[in-house]
Amino acid sequence: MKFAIAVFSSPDQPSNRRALRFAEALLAAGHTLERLFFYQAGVHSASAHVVSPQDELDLPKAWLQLIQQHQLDAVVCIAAALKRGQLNAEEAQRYARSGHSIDAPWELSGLGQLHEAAQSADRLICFAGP
Amino acid sequence: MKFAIAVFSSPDQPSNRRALRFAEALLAAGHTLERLFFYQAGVHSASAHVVSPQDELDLPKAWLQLIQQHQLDAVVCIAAALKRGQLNAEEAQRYARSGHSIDAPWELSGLGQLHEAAQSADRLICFAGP
Amino acid sequence: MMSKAILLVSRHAPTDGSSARELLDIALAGGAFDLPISLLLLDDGVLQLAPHDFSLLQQKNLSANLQALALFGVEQIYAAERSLCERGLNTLNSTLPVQRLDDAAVSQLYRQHDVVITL
Amino acid sequence: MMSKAILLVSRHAPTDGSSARELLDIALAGGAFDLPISLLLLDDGVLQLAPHDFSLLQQKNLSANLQALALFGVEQIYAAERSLCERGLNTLNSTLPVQRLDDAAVSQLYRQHDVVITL
Amino acid sequence: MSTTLHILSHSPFSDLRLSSCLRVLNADDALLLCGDAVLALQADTAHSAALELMPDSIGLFVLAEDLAARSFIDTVPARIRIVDYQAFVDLTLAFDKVNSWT
Amino acid sequence: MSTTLHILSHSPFSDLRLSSCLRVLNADDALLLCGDAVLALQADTAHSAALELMPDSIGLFVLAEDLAARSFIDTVPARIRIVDYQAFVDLTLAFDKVNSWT
Repeated sequence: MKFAIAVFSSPDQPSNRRALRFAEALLAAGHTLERLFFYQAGVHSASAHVVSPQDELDLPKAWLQLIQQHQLDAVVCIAAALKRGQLNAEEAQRYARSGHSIDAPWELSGLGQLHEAAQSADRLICFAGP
Repeated sequence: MKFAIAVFSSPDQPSNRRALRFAEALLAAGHTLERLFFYQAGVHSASAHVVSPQDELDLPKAWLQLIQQHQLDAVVCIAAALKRGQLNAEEAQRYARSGHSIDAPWELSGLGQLHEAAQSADRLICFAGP
Repeated sequence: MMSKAILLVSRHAPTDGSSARELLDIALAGGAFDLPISLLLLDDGVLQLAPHDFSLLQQKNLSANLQALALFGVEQIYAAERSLCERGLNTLNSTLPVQRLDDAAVSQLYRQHDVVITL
Repeated sequence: MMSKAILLVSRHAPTDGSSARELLDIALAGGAFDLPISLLLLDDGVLQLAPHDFSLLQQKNLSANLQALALFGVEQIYAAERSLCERGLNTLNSTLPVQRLDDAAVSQLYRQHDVVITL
Repeated sequence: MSTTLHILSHSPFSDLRLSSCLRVLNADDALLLCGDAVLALQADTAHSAALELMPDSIGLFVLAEDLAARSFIDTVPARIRIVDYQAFVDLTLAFDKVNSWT
Repeated sequence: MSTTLHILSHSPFSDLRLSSCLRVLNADDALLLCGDAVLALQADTAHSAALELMPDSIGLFVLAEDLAARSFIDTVPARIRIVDYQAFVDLTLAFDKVNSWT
């Protein structure tokens, strides 16, 4: 079956890790993960600047590994990311910011991508809160 | 009188703006603001990468202006900032990150600065939540 | 293929951070794609129907976004009667055309949609 | 000059994001500076006294931080009796030396401190 | 008519989502407790009593790791089914849609 | 003995801080409502009734802009005092310490 996952919580919330484990489980079962969509504080998951304490799970790194390993489509809502200071190189240049924190394969795009995923996947599963 | 303000909420929470207005009001009344201390999601207030929508209040910019205008001591908890991906140039270099989002006059330091402020100020006011 | 019907459930007050606004943004985007979108105001979400002066909080006028829904083809707007009553808003006169639903009708609304997103 | 007595109030479960841990970090930092620190576990904060297996959630063991408080000179640890009872934890045997306080004693605790930080 | 798997993750002792959720459940819906919502299973509390009163037709599930991590919860009502992540995936396919009480 | 100004900002309809706070208030403490905690003043609700029952010795305050922004709240009980930011600053100095229910 085809799944889409939406993440609304930051990496320090338990639901962010739960989304990762759910994604791993559905892939292990042979299902398809059509899209990961990051919205609200979930956009912080894409930050390459997070430095997790050595003895704690590094969720941005774990997401990146999962995305690379399975060549997943990982979309960060551009409006949500801009207002939370998570920019890619293109947006950093557009808004004259000195640096950026989001790199490929993460992609910045609009809410249409969430709707497209909701329409085409068999199930959309949202993760947010604690 | 001498005040210290601690901010635990991100700029998209109403309490973050309330902290700013409170700081302005106490300065207008002739009191001293000994220290601003940013902890938990409050560390995002220091980000130079936030791009606020044009018709919305730009809180990171408003904080920066207040800090510069009154030459305030603005401390961001270093441990809270690292795990939330808000680094200054020194930390970005230490952890081999390609960019950083916190510049002077913002300062990264430890929780001892919160305790010092709590001891020396006449009042510590914390702002968090909605 | 027919589009899936989407129920968006908004549970936050318009003054409680960006959740109410970010849910309306999902609704407007869906409307722009001509998707069948319904909006349910539940719990503190019903406060979005009550008059506010957002400028005092230097906040954008969220009512304008609610009013814009119709322009984007989002015309199914519901509010939970119980949530309104709990908040002393049962006599509220909303300028927005909103259908008030009792508990059973709220449950029914979940049954009638193919996708739910709650914020 | 005598140091101000600080009351730290922890209201979050140990599994509810980073609030419980970040409050304990404030306590440990205060202890390291030899400040007079008291810790009150209130509401869901009392769950920090209940046994957990944090490794299942790939989380650091928060009990270790609680146990470390004494090493940092933080020995005044209190828990609200009412919060324990509400959560079915009234018969809990904590390995940590914790004083249980009824409502009146909790109120009194606020009176006895010069600074309060709640997380 | 479309069934729903509802997911809760907030502590019922600090948040009111559980009671709001219990009101909207239809007879053929289900509820999965994860995160601190698992605390609703703690014996001798108002929340576990409310769950026991739910109609039998409503499936009640708990995420295995969240239950096991809270090792002080020693017994759960017989009607509660414990699901690991693999069973969680299957569960989302056993209902027409999933609603997370974010 | 040290007095406390307690500050609440969560909606009492979605969060349980208000009842927890009312229990710890001492007779010479005060409570300032700001943000969505202002909703506790809405007439004919359980929360406004609970506030009216507080002992007279406990000062009840509301932040002016948060009350005015919620223009549907048309009357507030006589004992509630409305404070702007300047008065908020003075209020924090009228008590020995401030506790924000973060």
